[in-house]
Amino acid sequence: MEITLLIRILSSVLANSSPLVIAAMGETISERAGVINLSLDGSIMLSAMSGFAVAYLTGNVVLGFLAAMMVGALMALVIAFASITLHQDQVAVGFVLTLLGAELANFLGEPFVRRPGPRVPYMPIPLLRDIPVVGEIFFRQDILVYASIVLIVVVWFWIFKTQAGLRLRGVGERPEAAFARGVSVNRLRYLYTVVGGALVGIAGAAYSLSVKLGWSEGHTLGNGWIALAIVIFGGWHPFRVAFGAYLFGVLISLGGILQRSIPGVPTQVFQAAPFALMILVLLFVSGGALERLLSLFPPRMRRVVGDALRVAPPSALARPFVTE
Amino acid sequence: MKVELRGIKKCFGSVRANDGVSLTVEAGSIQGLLGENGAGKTTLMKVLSGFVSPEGGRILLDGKEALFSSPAQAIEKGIGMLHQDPLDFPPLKVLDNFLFGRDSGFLLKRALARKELLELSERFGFTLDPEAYVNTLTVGERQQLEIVRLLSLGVEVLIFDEPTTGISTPQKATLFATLRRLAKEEGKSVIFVSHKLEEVLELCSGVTVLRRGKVAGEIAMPCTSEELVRLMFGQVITTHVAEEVSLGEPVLELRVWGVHTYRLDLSPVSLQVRAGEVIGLAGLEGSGQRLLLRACAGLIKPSRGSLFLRGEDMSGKSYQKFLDAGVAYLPAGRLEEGLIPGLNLAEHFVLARREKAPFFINWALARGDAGRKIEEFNIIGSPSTLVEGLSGGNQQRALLALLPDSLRLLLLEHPTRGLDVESALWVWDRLLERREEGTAILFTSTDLDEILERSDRISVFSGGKMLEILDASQTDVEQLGYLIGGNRG
Amino acid sequence: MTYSQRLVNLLLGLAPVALALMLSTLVLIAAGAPPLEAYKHLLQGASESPAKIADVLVVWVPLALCSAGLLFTFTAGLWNIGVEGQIIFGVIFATWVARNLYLPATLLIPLMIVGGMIGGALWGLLAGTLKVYGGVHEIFAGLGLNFIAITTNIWLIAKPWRPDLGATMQGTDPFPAAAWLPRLAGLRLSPVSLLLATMALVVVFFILRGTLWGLQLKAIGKNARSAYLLGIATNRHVLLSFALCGALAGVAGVVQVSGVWGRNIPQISGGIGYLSLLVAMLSGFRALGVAPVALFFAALGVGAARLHLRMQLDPSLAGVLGAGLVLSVLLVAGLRTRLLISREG
Amino acid sequence: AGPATPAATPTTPPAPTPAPEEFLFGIILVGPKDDHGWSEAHHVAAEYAMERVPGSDFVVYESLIPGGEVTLEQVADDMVAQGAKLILTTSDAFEEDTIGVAEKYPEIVFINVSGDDVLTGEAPSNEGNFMGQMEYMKGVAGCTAALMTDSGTIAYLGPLINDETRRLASAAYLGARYCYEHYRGLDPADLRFIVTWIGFWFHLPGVTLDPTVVANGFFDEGADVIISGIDTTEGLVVAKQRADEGARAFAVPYDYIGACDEAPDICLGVPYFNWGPAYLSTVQAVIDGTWKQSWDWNGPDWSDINNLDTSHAGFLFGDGLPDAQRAQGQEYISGLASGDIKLFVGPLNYQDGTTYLADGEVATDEQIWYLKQLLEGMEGPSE
Ligand SMILES: Nc1ncnc2c1ncn2[C@@H]1O[C@H](COP(=O)(O)OP(=O)(O)OP(=O)(O)O)[C@@H](O)[C@H]1O
Ligand SMILES: Nc1ncnc2c1ncn2[C@@H]1O[C@H](COP(=O)(O)OP(=O)(O)OP(=O)(O)O)[C@@H](O)[C@H]1O
Ligand SMILES: [Mg+2]
Ligand SMILES: [Mg+2]
Repeated sequence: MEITLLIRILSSVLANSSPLVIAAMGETISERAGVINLSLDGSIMLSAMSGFAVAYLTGNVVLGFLAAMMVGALMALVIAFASITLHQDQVAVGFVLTLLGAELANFLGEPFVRRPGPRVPYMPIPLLRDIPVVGEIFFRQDILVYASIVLIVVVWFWIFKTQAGLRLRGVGERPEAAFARGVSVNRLRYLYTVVGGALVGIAGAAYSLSVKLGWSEGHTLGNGWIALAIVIFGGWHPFRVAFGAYLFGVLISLGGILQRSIPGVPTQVFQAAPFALMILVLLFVSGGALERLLSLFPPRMRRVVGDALRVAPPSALARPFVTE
Repeated sequence: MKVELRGIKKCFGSVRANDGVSLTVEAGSIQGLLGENGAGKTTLMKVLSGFVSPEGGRILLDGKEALFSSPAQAIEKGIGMLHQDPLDFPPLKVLDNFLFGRDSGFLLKRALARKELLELSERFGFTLDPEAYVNTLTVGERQQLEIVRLLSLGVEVLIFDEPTTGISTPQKATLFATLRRLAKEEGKSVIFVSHKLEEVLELCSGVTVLRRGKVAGEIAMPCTSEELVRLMFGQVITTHVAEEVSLGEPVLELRVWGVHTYRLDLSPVSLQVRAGEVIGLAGLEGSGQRLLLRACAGLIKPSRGSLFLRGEDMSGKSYQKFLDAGVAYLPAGRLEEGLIPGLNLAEHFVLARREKAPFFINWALARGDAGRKIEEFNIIGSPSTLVEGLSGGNQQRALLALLPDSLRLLLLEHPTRGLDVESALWVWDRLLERREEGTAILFTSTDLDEILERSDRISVFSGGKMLEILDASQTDVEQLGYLIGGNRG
Repeated sequence: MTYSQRLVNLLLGLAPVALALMLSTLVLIAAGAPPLEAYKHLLQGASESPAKIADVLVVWVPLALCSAGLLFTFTAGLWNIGVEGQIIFGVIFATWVARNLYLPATLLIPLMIVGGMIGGALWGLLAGTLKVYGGVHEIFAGLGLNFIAITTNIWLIAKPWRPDLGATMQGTDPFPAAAWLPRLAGLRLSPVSLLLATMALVVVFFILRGTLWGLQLKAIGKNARSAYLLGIATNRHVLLSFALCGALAGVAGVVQVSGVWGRNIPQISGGIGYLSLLVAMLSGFRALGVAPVALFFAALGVGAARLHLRMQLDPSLAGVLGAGLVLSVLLVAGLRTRLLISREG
Repeated sequence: AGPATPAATPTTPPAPTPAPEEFLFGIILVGPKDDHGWSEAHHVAAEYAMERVPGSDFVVYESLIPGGEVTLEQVADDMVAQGAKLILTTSDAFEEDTIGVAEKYPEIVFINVSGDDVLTGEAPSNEGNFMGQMEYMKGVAGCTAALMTDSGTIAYLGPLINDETRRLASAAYLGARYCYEHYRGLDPADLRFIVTWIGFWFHLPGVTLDPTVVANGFFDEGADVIISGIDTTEGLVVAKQRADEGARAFAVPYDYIGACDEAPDICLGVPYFNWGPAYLSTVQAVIDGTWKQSWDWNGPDWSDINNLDTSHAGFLFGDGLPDAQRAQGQEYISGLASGDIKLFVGPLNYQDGTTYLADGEVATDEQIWYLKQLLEGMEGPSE
């Protein structure tokens, strides 16, 4: 019984975390290119709404995802234009877009509130689904969940194994040097910001068409911020970022069960837990807290442990690139 | 490949960085490019390597006109440049740096590249670890990586912009051997940019001297250094000879005092500095001098030992307490650490005042004070000029003007970096005035000549260790260079 | 300045407004609503009667207070997104005072204001401490603390402060009359709260413009490293700016709880914290700009209620207009510098 | 259902100056009017009243968040300005504000639905309260769940914790126990009844638990029926999703008669409020000038709980309930109607083991209304 419960919960976590994973991967590549897309929360919301609306009106999930992708990409394009071309503060533009996206979603989404609509089809994989434990956790999901897992590997492969990925890293670390080696820095930054935004859009539709079916006011609120924090926690490395997303998934999934199994704790504690955890993980990876933790280790281990835990953002993050 | 530049013109605003400059380099030779600060050397080389598009003039390669508008195109045409601060990716691995910019198809062909990298380094006697991160390499090793990388891209012309700043004497010897080999054995054209005469004399087969954006003259080797100086500055500069200053009470005393940071540990040192004394800190960047300065300023807490300022134990005191005790620290990056872009000069002077200020600012008074300082320090600007609008030299003057009047200990990082000879002289004059008032000075510089000339004593740093404290009159550039490289011979 | 230059400047000044109107008009058309009628209701809903204008001022007060506080943190270069939580902690402290101290209004109300300031300041300090000593970016610290503050307040309302009668989480019992801010006859507007907000704006204006502390804060905002080296205690200043912003947000909370609602309710901050960030941005981070911009946003919010009632349009249209306007301003400002550069270059 | 046109055209034509014979009333909703739950139930009741009283019309304000920028007072001001003579505020979260506006407009009648200010004596004379009696219908909901569970685990998706929600959850539990024992012949001690509270009547992101996640967690824990106690339909949506994936999953939504429409095949039925009759009688009484202040806890019409003209609360069976079980459910309803089956009857203990009702003791209205804890046998926090 206990083991079945565990398997089922892990399977749910995998599914529930898939939008977070997708959004965090999108953000990872745009930040790797040097652009912070702070609008995540609003982008996810607006694309969740648009994705659902289009799928609802056409009855076609794929069209819904396409629409959501376009919305996410468009939001990212605004950020790219404002920051790369106009040199405006990425945080300011991103923050305003966060609010704008949420308000637009609520306004335009009115007619679609709580309508039953189409969903991403469930697609257990024959044979594999019957492998004990592994099959139950990994291979009884919808196509989106498989896609999100593949995405992690693809992003990792792209960043670390391909020439284009090397360029991506270079553009975010030292755009001047990348330029000197024939890379059109700003064009690449546009590209990755928009592609990252498209992924964020897919994450939005993943909520409204798979994980949290339908649309309601503030349907996905807060998840974008968590995705942003996960990217930092993950040190801009796809595997660690994914680990962070699943960690949050576990906590969120357990909220209901914990409320019953830990008596005496106010239920509000579990309600606010994801955001408390968000602060805690950032506290953990950031300079101050980590140094204090490291000082507990014997000096010889400090360096090794520190290298493993310390995260450094791309050096040129949020810094515009101007050619002479 | 024979390189000819004809009548290159480039202006930055009202500054004519290059004003009709011509230059010829024969294949298989090393051509020196000499000039004082701001003469236009780097600009000319950036034009040749595609970073800057000229407003006039032509570039001929083996007699054929070449047109390119980006560094990548220049490399395709066979021209590569090594920048003063190597233009690489410190957070990436050596191998990835080597690969970056080579068209290797969709996937990174690491195995192939590693083989090529190792072969090329072996040919030149370099030891580069492909898996090391570039930010763990010395500047010399980063240069080697760039050389190897450019050669692998088939470059025929190599430009070195002040390659000897920041490397040790043994590394310099290796570099020079490499340059000779590149020219003689591999038949490359090498352009060597410097403002150090002796290097040019030692290495080059011909020298072009720039002054204020124009060619001041061209000389074939051999020649004398007097000729070169005359071409560079238009006159022979008499160097200021430091007056004998009688040293006073001990100002700063370090007792088995060490600093620990994530990147670097400074092993324990003991040192005593007396009022009016000037101590030069020599060493490659990142060897611990900067750490010593920042820790002496109270910005970093030492991990052990104690620090006394005029007999008072300052251990555990805050930076503010150090300021109150008459310590001042001037870092190298002026607009990053020192000045505040977005604020004007008057605001800077208000902020820098150490004595208790009234809660409300009297702006009329503040502007008056600022005006006086501006005059006193010859700053070209007004109280309402934003600091980012000042030129580099004037920013340095402003920083000096911001220092409090009476100081016990002055800690300086590269006080004359980026300044031309005349501005540098002015800066040192002001500093030496302080010294006569009894201020002790600790400074770092990458220019060993400056250290030798200005210091009473010199302490040499290497890899986080303070090796030795030498009497400035008992040593020379040669000895310092070897110590810096970690050799004691 | 030539005539044509002045014209260009005027057009550039109006461009953001036009852009924002264009965006919201498109949105209205997409929603199938007649835009002109919508704007008419928006305008009328905010201005047709003295009572409506008083309503606008009721919203203006907390907005102006929070935006004034944000000028401190923005000047220090900080994104204090946690205003919402700071309002709530002001409310929580003020609620405690109102429920536990049995004093006449002349004592109770000042004590509630002080309590609110302390509550807001502490919550602001927490975000500041996480930033300064924990290295957590203030955006994440503030946002997380907002959610934690809301749930804390909900717990307080549902548990320790639950009314004896009445069942749900609707709010605490109404405060005793002594804890209510006096109102203008027949209106929801309290002259005390108007005075508080105006005073806050004036004080913030003078602190940031004329004092050494204000200048030091500005220095930190422009370049914290240089400021530190000049001897400014950057950490202490940053913490103080968080505390001051929190204190003003706390006052906004007191105004809401004792001037508007008369009791503590779960969603008492009502998004004013986020809105005030837009107000501060749109005002160009100047105290003089905050007053009119906050008025504009307040009118938008109040007018939107009418829009909803008469045209069944979601009030989030006000948010679309407001955020759209700030975005347009950012874009036009960027375009303008670009234009200037390309003209010079 | 085919796609509806997403046009937000006004459902009520603007009525700037009502002619003298016209009667305008206003309703203020806490959620959107098409939430398939609490707010929609009120909206259809307003339409019901409007259709039956010639010359009457209503205006509606949706999604009024208590504490938001827009206050209830502002909305009421506007409705009064439009000529509304009766205003219904449809959440007890509006209690205090309703008193405020009722005092401000003594000539207008205000109804605060589900509040108890009349009972406590706080309400001015122009304010009334009414509420539908939902407890018995929740009992039926619990009964259908017990009839259908295979795993023996029933989950209750609770909103926030208070007297009302505790008694509704407990009523569902009692119904489930009864039917588990009497119709299925199983030991009620083996029945698992788990309750998770999300923290509010509907999902407030970042503030409440996400009901979608909680509902998924229920199924992971082995539940196969979810009884929803919240205003929105996440429980039904997740059950449908699980059923589509081949799992055994059912749901009982809440509040609104049409709630099953979203996923009829897995819907066992819905306990719903039928506010129409109360709205109609109130509108009529105000028009006639006969309206008097009262606190009404309106019960079902036991002769036909689904008579929309007489019954204030009902239970509509869903397509998910097979005929055999439907018959048993019907039998249970008849038992309740005749009084043969008592819902709250001893012996019953509180969750902490203390006695709630002695053996054979039947709970009074007051004992039901102010239920201090969940009952023994239910898993989940009481506070
Ligand atoms: N990007 C730029 N913008 C504005 N002015 C510039 C720029 N680059 C160079 N200059 C100016 O052009 C002049 C020539 O600069 P350049 O860097 O070519 O000198 P240099 O001879 O290399 O000097 P150094 O020995 O200090 O490196 C200087 O006055 C410099 O300030
Ligand atoms: N530019 C800088 N360079 C180095 N360290 C800095 C700089 N700016 C801030 N710090 C760090 O900030 C810390 C103290 O800041 P500050 O003196 O402004 O605050 P404080 O309130 O006095 O802090 P404390 O309570 O720790 O004494 C020091 O530990 C210092 O290392
Ligand atoms: Mg140069
Ligand atoms: Mg201090």
